[in-house]
Parts: sequence; structure tokens; C-alpha cells
Amino acid sequence: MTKMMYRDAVLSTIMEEMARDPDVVVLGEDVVGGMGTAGGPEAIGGIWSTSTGLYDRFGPGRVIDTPISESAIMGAAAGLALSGKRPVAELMFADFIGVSLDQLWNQIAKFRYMFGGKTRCPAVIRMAYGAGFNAAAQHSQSVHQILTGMPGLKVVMPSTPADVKGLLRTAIRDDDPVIFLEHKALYATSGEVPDDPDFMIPFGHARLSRAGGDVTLVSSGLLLGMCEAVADRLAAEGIGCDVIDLRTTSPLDEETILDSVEVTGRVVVVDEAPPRCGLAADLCALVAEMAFSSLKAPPQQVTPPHTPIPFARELESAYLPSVDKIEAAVRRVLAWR
Amino acid sequence: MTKMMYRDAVLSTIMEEMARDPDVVVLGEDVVGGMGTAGGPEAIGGIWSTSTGLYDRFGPGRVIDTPISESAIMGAAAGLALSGKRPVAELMFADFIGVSLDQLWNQIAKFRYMFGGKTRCPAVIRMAYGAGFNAAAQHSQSVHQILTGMPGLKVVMPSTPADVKGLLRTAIRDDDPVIFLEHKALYATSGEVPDDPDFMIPFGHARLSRAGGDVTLVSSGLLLGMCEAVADRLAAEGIGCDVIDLRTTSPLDEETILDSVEVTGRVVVVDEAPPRCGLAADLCALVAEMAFSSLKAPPQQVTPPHTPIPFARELESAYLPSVDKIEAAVRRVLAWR
Amino acid sequence: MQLSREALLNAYRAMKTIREFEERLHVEIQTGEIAGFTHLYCGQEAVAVGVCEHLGTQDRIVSTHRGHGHCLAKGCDVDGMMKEIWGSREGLCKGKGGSMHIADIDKGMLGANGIVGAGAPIAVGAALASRADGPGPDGMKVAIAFSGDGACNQGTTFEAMNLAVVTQAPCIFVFENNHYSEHTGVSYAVGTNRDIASRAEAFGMKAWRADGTDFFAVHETMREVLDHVRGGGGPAAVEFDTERFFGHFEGDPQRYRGPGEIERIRAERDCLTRFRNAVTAAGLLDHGDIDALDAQVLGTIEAAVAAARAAPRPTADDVLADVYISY
Amino acid sequence: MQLSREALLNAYRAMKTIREFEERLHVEIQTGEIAGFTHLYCGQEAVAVGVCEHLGTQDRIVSTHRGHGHCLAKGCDVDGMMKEIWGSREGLCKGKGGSMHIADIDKGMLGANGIVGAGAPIAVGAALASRADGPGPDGMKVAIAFSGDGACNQGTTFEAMNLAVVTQAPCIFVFENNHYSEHTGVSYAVGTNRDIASRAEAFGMKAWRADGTDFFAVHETMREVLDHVRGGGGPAAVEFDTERFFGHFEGDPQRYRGPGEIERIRAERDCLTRFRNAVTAAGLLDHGDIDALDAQVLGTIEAAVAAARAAPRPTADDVLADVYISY
Ligand SMILES: Cc1ncc(C[n+]2csc(CCOP(=O)(O)OP(=O)(O)O)c2C)c(N)n1
Ligand SMILES: Cc1ncc(C[n+]2csc(CCOP(=O)(O)OP(=O)(O)O)c2C)c(N)n1
Ligand SMILES: [Mg+2]
Ligand SMILES: [Mg+2]
Repeated sequence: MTKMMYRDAVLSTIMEEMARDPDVVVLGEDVVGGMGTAGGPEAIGGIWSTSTGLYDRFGPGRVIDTPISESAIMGAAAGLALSGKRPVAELMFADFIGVSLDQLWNQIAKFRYMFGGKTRCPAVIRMAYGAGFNAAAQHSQSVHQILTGMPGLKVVMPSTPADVKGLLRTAIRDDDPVIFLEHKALYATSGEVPDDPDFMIPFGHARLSRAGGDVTLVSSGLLLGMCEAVADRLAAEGIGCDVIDLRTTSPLDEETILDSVEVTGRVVVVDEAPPRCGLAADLCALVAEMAFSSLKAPPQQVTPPHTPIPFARELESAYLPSVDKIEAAVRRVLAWR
Repeated sequence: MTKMMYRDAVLSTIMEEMARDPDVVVLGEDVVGGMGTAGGPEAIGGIWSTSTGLYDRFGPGRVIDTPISESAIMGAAAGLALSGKRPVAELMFADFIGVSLDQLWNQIAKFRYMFGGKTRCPAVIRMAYGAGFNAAAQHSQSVHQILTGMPGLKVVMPSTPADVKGLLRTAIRDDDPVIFLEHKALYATSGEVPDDPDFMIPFGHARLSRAGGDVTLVSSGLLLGMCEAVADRLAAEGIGCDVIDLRTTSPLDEETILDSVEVTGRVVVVDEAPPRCGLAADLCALVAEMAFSSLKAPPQQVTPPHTPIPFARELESAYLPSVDKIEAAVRRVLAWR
Repeated sequence: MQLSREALLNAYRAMKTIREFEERLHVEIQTGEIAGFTHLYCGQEAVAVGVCEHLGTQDRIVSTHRGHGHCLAKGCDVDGMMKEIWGSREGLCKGKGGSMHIADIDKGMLGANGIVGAGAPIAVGAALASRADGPGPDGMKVAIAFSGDGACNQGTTFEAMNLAVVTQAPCIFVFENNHYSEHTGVSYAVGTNRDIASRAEAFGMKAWRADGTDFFAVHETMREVLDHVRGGGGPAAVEFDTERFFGHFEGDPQRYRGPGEIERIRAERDCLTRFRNAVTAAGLLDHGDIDALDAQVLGTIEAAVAAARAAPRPTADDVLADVYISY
Repeated sequence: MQLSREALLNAYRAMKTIREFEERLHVEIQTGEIAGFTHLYCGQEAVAVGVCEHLGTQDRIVSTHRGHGHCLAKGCDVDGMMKEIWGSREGLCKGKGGSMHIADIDKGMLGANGIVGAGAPIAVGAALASRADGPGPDGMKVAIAFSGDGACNQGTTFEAMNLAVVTQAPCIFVFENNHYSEHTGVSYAVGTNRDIASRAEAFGMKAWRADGTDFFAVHETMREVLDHVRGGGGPAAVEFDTERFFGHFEGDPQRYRGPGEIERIRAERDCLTRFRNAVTAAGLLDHGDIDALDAQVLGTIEAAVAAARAAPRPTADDVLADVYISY
């Protein structure tokens, strides 16, 4: 095991997979980071420092810096994937699916189906998502709820450096298109990461990060940490939380969720996306349908309100889920009836 | 009352509102329909025949035909709305939000909030949505689940010519941005429409189209007719369905849904969007949370499966919700326990 | 016209196959047997064939909603395509794609596309794959983006051109200017007074222009273009002036077309007639050669229609297959 | 330089206000008091002011992520902006927008924008509104899209240019070429060898080019451009060559810049210094005039910072307000 930061887990996994497989190519804006400047190409190496050193090592054929043209980037990833490569494309901010959605939704996601199962499209699209930096309405959004709803895509939301490693490797080696969502507020977090160069975490397998038995908390990415904090707080009072880290929202590990809820009868789903047609609703509806007779209290959603993301510190923190809000929801379901 | 087709209700409402208010302008691809051709500008008048005659009557300043540039169309609508006009923009197929989402999601929807409530953006974006014509994966989709999730937008899904009239008029006169979704399979349907030139239907008020009391069916657009057919079938057996037509998915009339479910205890939500993070899940989660103690059976979703929309007739009809599938779901909830 | 007899026969056969495929669809669609939206390529055959005759399967093309011609020219199976359009489970895409989504990756045909302008960036990706592989004995593998005069106004097409220039990807943007995007004229929608090639050139690549109803003009021009691109000269654009014989989609009443326009282009700008006249006048082929091909092609299409009609239909179970490789 | 003394003083005051606003933010951001992403406009002042001095509130502009200069030049309130950047509920946007989203519709400022390239189509919409209203006594109201050299590669910008040409909308595309998009050089990302104006011209509109660090060049050029557009000549493009004194965003280590580059441009290409030298050499203003303005502006900024610091903060309840007018 090696201790590393979330962002370094991204970089090192890409680096290892590029070394292993010559078909892996990287593209995106500023992924080299100094093209056409006096400072030289690798002056930056990606604004998230998730591609530093790739250009030096693998050269311009495999590390492609692009103009600000997200549709063309996603389209190029599509074309590379249809042509035998394994592109790992970076969309600098998840918010920029607004200018590139067609290629993800109507192209990459649908090729295999539209073409009768006769092609594969092994593209990985990485994007930084999430709030917490007062970056306001256009640079803070979550998009997994939109992309999870799109058949043909797989959607990954790692919460720890080890999960980044295992899930990103799976993503790069997967023959289907994968959306890989990296929470900005996790980039600088650290954790132990297995050294096995083939360490992979299969998609569709959630992780039970705390076992408690009284109430089920479901989340992913940054919010997992908050759920764990709530579990730890409540453990002191003798309340046991099952905390489930989804890891992938598509495919979804229904079984782990339902198994837990069948025992606890109480569930709180925590998500950073807006409330309407979101992932929290998706999971609560699942539970309501599939674990109906086990439920002892109404499934609860903890999400931001139905508003854009505000700028000011006070507003953004009032907007976002928090340990306190999650705790309150847990106490609500526990107190029901 | 006058009998007219759904598509004519669209056209006549736009025509009337343009005559009433000089600030209403129309733009989109082929909305004039013959610009730059020997056949003359108004050779077509919109591929859905929803703008025929507008150019002749209101001229090029108010009826703007555009190149195939959906981002620019939506952006122009945004700019027009910020500049005191009331644009009614047509996106030929709802599937084309893929190439224009940013302007809807990050611009139009967010201006008012980002700018601290100091502006209004009275843009109406009309789009034709829905399957049933074997137009395959890229020309048959529903997008209300995506747009409903976006704070700042209002989303309207009329199911009858009268509702088109009342809701489109409300949309054009509304000072907030409105997405107006017209189901392709409804364009040629007919119905009675009030003659009152100020007939408006307020947003956020669902319509109870059948009152039964045993089970609640919730839907919108084309699917309403299927739910009504199921209700009529079951009425013959003495089973009473509440059939709710949402009319608008944002704002959502939670009250009408919850009031019904509190009586019936059983709910089936029928929707044409894919199942994950869709509107059906959204409503089932709502019901599970807010009407938990009234529920006698798990809330049921009738949606297509998690696949792109297939082309062949046999595949598309297997893919789509149908009267039979809805009836089966209703019988399932009725038979529960 | 330095083409061998065999090459001439092949080119004519390919064009004629597209023509009869489309003329037959035009008839069959009226019976209501074929579902969905169909856009016919009739009139533009010289472009697809003049371009694709230069290509091998290692070269890739990306097509449009009006894709039958490109597919056939790139070697997609006639029967498989007909069955696909009929919605059979034996179709090239198992009846899941239909007319607007035919693809055959093994043939280097990366897909027709229902989204106008979506193809160009995908072609740049394919060209970047070639760039990464480096040149083979015949130079660089190329990727070709077919686009219409309408598609050339879509932001994605512009982005793709710039990205291709920036990366010097071996990508060729073939613009088929048939003067219409749906019902709107090119002189209205292309702000540069219908001039697509010059606008492409301003993105920083070489651009050509030729008569797209003259097979030999297309073929010769593409030879130059391909020499440039295969030789590592970076991306290129070509605008072919061509004609659309039918409506935008089947069912289009075409009230936007001038009186006598279709008769005139059928009489004066038919690439098949022009080909026949040119090769017979030059004594390269005789009318008998061509008549024989005509008969052969008609037989092929007749057989394809019969096969499509008889082919097995998909079943409800097929809906769930082929979304993912594994899930 | 046919400007009146008053006009010269106004122009200098406006440029200096932007400069000090930004220099002060550069310092304040390091204290950690200001949240979010901030992109400073220092070095480009002559463009914003040289353009906006020609405009009235009926003319509209659309800005970028680097928008403070455009806002100030278009007349947004200094205190209101500072408070917005500080996140106060008294800010121009009640603390909801922050640096990247400042707008003031009443002043004809339709918003900074966090999405690169999103502004250009919005400006075309504003221009179409002017077109619908028709010319007033001074000709057409115009709409201006400010875009960077990076933004000029976004599909939306290209689409906007074509749409403006097709509709002959009174829209002006002002490209501020400061040689960088984030950390990437314009010579890499713009496929036309950094030439943005010619590419715009190829879309079918007139294009100009001028030194964006020379206020008088900007101002004169814009006079010509505006004569053309207000007179009904259709859309236009202008490329201004300018300099960015700070990093892409505050916190950028700028390792991609050449050694001594920033010192050189500060010494040779500072629009304020160039203005001062020009007007004093020509005897239009004297150093005392300018020194007095400098002092005045410093006072304004000092007061704005003090006011922002003291201004009331938003509360949790404010989150829910202003999503819709009614819902
Ligand atoms: C993004 C998008 N916008 C609009 C359409 C509807 N549409 C289909 S074909 C077409 C016209 C295309 O014109 P052109 O590119 O010239 O191709 P042609 O039909 O002439 O072959 C339009 C507007 C679409 N399919 N996709
Ligand atoms: C659609 C989109 N892509 C990428 C970004 C990230 N980004 C912000 S500013 C910027 C560079 C813009 O360069 P330019 O247009 O030259 O403006 P400048 O920063 O030089 O003022 C980038 C890539 C963004 N905000 N929006
Ligand atoms: Mg065309
Ligand atoms: Mg720049």
C-alpha cells in the first residue's frame, strides 16, 4: 500500500495504463498545459494536475492538447474509440457537458446499440464535478443524475484514492464508455492505495463502509465522508448506521442497497445534485418499490434545494448537504412513528 | 369552443400572441421554411406546420429563420429575452438539446438567480419530443426528465389541443423561461378548444381527468390517453382510477398527486423517459416520502427499459409503455398483498 | 480519365447501385412497409463513389442522415443495408439503427448520423487514431467527414475543422453542397454567399472545389486531396457542388423548389448520364457494357428487396440486448 | 485624437478605475477574504474602455469570465461590483453571482459568463432585438460580444458569427487576443496562425484589427466599426492585440510564460502608460491632470473595498429567493 492523494491516484493510474497499453491516449484542454507558449508544453500538465508528465513520457501522438472546443474533444474521443484506441478524455469541469452533451448522449452512449452490437466504444470521459469552492452556478455542478439516466453510459463516482485507482483502471480497460466523475473537493484528500498494478474494482459493486443495522445511508463521492461522520457521531449514542458508497451509479448495485434496507427499514439517500429527477429520488423510488414491506419510515432524501448554486460562502454552505443536515434526516427517519 | 388539431393549437396561439404583443418573436430552423430558395420563403412554414403564415403576417424582424446552429438559436433566444423581447424558439427535435444544452441549462435557466433577481428571461423554447415513428435513437427521445431537474426552468407537457392553447399562452406571457414540450404523436390529434382570446391555464395545476378512488395513475402528454384507456377498461370491472395529467412537471402539483394517493393508497406513474433518474422515479420518491402512511402497495413505475430507442417497429413498440403494460402495472398494485 | 476499364466498371456499378437502391426505396416507402425517416442520396452518387474509390478499409468515413450512398460506396453489404432499412433482425445493425444509423466498423464506415454536424468531430478522432499509428507504406490512413451544406453551419463542424488543423490530423472534410438544408437554401444559410470551401480554408487548411455531378472531377480532385493528406500535409476540405433529386425526406412536398428545377437537374446534372456520355464518347466503355451493368444492378436490388421482405423480424427480447458489452 | 479634454479625462479615469480595481483585488485575494475563481483584466483596459466609450445604455454588451473591465467600462457601479465579488447581499447580484456572473441589464451589461464562448450567441440575440426595433436617430443599437482568443475556437462563437451574418444583425464580435487561453498559447490553439480577424472575415463580415494596448487605436477603430454597423452594414469583427498582466486566474503560477515576459509587457505595452505619454506629449493633458485622476481613483477603490468589507452578508434564507419570478 502507498499513501497518495486522490488526484495522484488519477494521474498514476492513467500513467500506468498508458505504459501498459499503447492504445490508451489522453486528450483535453490544457492536459499538456503550455502548448504554443514560451514556457514550453509541460508548463502545467492539466489544471487538476492529473496529467502532469504524460506528454513528456508519451509524446504528442498520445497526449493531445486541444483548443476550447468541448464538442470536438468528446467527438474526437468517440472517433478514437471507434478506431481501436482507448481515449481518456478530460472535460475540465462537468458543467461543460452543456456544450458537449450530444457526443456523450447521442453518439458515444448509443453507438453499440444503434449499430446492432457490432462495435465497442471504450472511451473514458473524466470530469471534475461538485461544489465547495464558491465557483458559483456554472462551475460547481453535479451531473451524474443526468448521465446516469442515459442508457449506454456507465457512471463512476469514486470517493477515495484507492477507489480512484481500482475504478479508473477498470474504466480504462472496460470496452464500454465510462463517465468518470472526480469530486473537486476530494482531489487533495489522501489515502492508502494498493500497489498491485492490476488492482481493479468491478463496476456495480457498492461498498458497505460502515455496518450498523439501524438505518441505511446511501451516497457517493464527497458525501460519503459526511455520511461516515454522521455514522460515527451516532455510533456514540448506540445507533448503528449502514453506510453505503455506491461507487458506480450505472450500473447500480441494487442488491447491496436493498439487502441493507431490508434489515434497517429506514433509508436516507444523500446527494449533491438538485432534487428533481435526481439520483436521490431514483434510489428512494427503487427502495419504495423493491423493499416496500421492509420500510418502517419514508425514504428520505438529503439534497440541495431546487435552485442554481449560489456564489457567496454563506449561501453555498446553506445550499449544500452537510453533516448536520444528514444527521437531522437520520434522526427524522429514526423518530418516524 | 372550436375543434382543432394539437398542432393548430400551437400555431394559432403563437399567431394570436404575436398579434397581441409586438415583443413576441419566433425563431428556429425552417420556421419560415424556404428562405433562399426559388420556391419562396413560406414554402414550408415549419416542419411541424406550427409556424405557417407567421412570416407572411409578421415579417422578417419577428420571424427569424436560422441556419442549423442550435446553440446559436438558444443563445439568440436568451439574448432576445434579456433585451426585452419574448422569443418563442423552436428546437426541431427535443433530441437536439444535446447540441444546445448549455444555453438552456447554464444560461437561460440561471440568469435570474446569478444576477440576483434583477432580470427576467421570458423565453419559450418549444420542442417536439417522443417516440412512435420509428425515428430511432436520436429522433425519438423524451427530455423532460433532464430539464425538470434544472432549477430555473419551467417545463410544460400538454396532452390536448385545449391544454396547448391554455398552457402555451401562459408560457408566452410568463416572465420566466419555459420549456414547452409537444409530443409528435399528438400533433394530428383533435379536440375542442376555448375561443376566449385570454384563455390561460396556470402552471403547477394538474388535471384530474378521471376520478375513481381505487388507484392513482399519473402521466402527461401522449401517455395520458393510454392511462385514460386503462381507466375506462377497468371501470367496466368496477375498478376506479384517478387519472392525473401533470400538465407541468416544473412546477409540480404535488398536492393533487398526494391528495389522490392518500385516498387510493396505490399509485402507478407512467412515463416515456428512460427509467433511471427519470420523472417516474421522481414522483414515486415523492409519494413514498410524503404519502408513506397512506400507501397500500409499492409505487409502480411504467417506463421504457434502460436502453436507447430502437428502430424497428416490433422493437419500438416493445420498448414503449402501452395500454397493456399500464394495465398490468395497475393490476399488480391492486393485487398487492 | 486515366482509369482502367475495370476501375471504370467498378465506379459505374457502385454509382448505379446507389441510384437503384434509392430509386427503389422511393417506391417502396410509399407502400408503408418501411418505417422511420429516410433521406435519399439520389443525384449525389458521384461524390460518394468518387471519394470512396480511393479508400481502403483502413481509411475511415463518417456519414450523415443521408448516408446510404456513403455506406454502399464504402463497401457495406447491399442486402444487409436493405434488411436494416426494413427493420429486420438480420439487418446490418439488427434492425436497431435503421436508415439514419447504418454503420460497419470493419469496413471503416463509422456510422450514418441523425444529428447534423455530429460526424465531423468523430472523423477528427478517427484521424487522430491514424496520426497516432503513423504512416504506412501508402502514407497516412485518412478519415473523411461527409457533411452537407446545412451541417457546415453547425458549431461542431467548425470546432472539428479547427481541431484538425491544430493537431494536423489526416482528416478530410467533404462538403456536399446540394443547395438545400431541409427546405432552406444554401444562399440563405451559409453566410459566405454559399462559399463553403473558402470558409474552410480560412480555418487554416487547403481547400478544393469541384463539380460533384462529374465523377471524373470528383475522382481527380480527391486524388490531389489524398496526395496532400496521405503525404502528411495535414487536413483538407473539399466542396462538391451537387444535386438532390428527391425531397429532403421521403414525403417532402418540395414546394420550395423552383418550377422545372428537378426536371432540369435530372436532365442536365445526372452523374450517371454524364458518366455514360463521357466514357462512351471517349471510347472507354460502350453502351453495351453499361447496359449490362444496369441489368446486373437491378437484379442485385431486386434480390435485396426480396431478401429484406422475407427476413426475420426482431422480437421484443431483442430490445434489451447490445446496450453494453457487459453491465 | 480628436477627443475633447473631458472625453480624454473620462477615458483615462475609466481605464485607471479598472486597473486599480484589479490590482487591489490581486492583493486582497491573497488574504483569503474573497472566495471563488477570479480572472483579472489588468493590461486589457484600453479595449473595454475604447469600445464602451462609444456606447450608450441602449447598446448592449455580453462579457466573459474576465469581465470586470467590461462591466466597469459599461457603467456598472464600482461599489456594487466590489460587494458582489466579496459576496455581500448588497452586491450587484446579491452575492449570488460573484466575479464570473456580474450583470446589470439596465446598463446594457448582459452578463459576464463562466462558460467560454457562451456570450457570442447571446449577443446575436440582443442584436436581433435591435434589428427588430429598427434604427433610432443615431442608427442601429448594437450588441457587442467580447470574446477571448480561446473563446474564438468554441463552436458557439462560430455559429454566432454565421447567424449574425445570415440575419445581418447589428452585432460586433470583439476578440481580445491576449495570446493565452488559460495556459495554452494562441499560436497553438487558433489553427489560423493566430489570425482571428481573417477567420471572422471568412464568415462573411467586415473585420478590423488594431493594437489593443493603444487606447486611441482601439477608439478610432471602433468608430469605424460602429459607423459600419449602426449604419446598417451588418455585423463586424475586430481583433485587438492585447496583454494579460496577471495569470489566467488568481493563483496561477504562470510557468508557461517566457522569462521576463511580464516585465516587458508591463514596461512596453501598458495602455495606461502609453495613454499618459501620448496625451502629455501632444499637450492635451498634463501630468498634473492625470496624477489628480490617479489619486481620485485610488480613493474610489479604497472606499469600495471598505464598503464591501463592511457590507451585510447573505443569509441561508436568501438561497431560495430569485430562482423564478413566480413558481
Ligand atoms: C443537430 C440537428 N439539427 C437539425 C436536424 C434536422 N435536420 C436533419 S437533416 C437537416 C438538413 C441538413 O442539411 P445538409 O447538411 O445540407 O444535408 P442534406 O440534407 O442536404 O444532405 C436538418 C436541419 C438534425 N437532424 N440535427
Ligand atoms: C466551455 C468552457 N470550456 C473551458 C472553460 C475553462 N476556461 C475558463 S477561461 C479559459 C480560457 C479562455 O481563454 P480566452 O478566451 O483567451 O480568454 P482569457 O482568459 O484570455 O481572457 C478556459 C479554458 C470554460 N470556463 N468554459
Ligand atoms: Mg444540403
Ligand atoms: Mg486569451
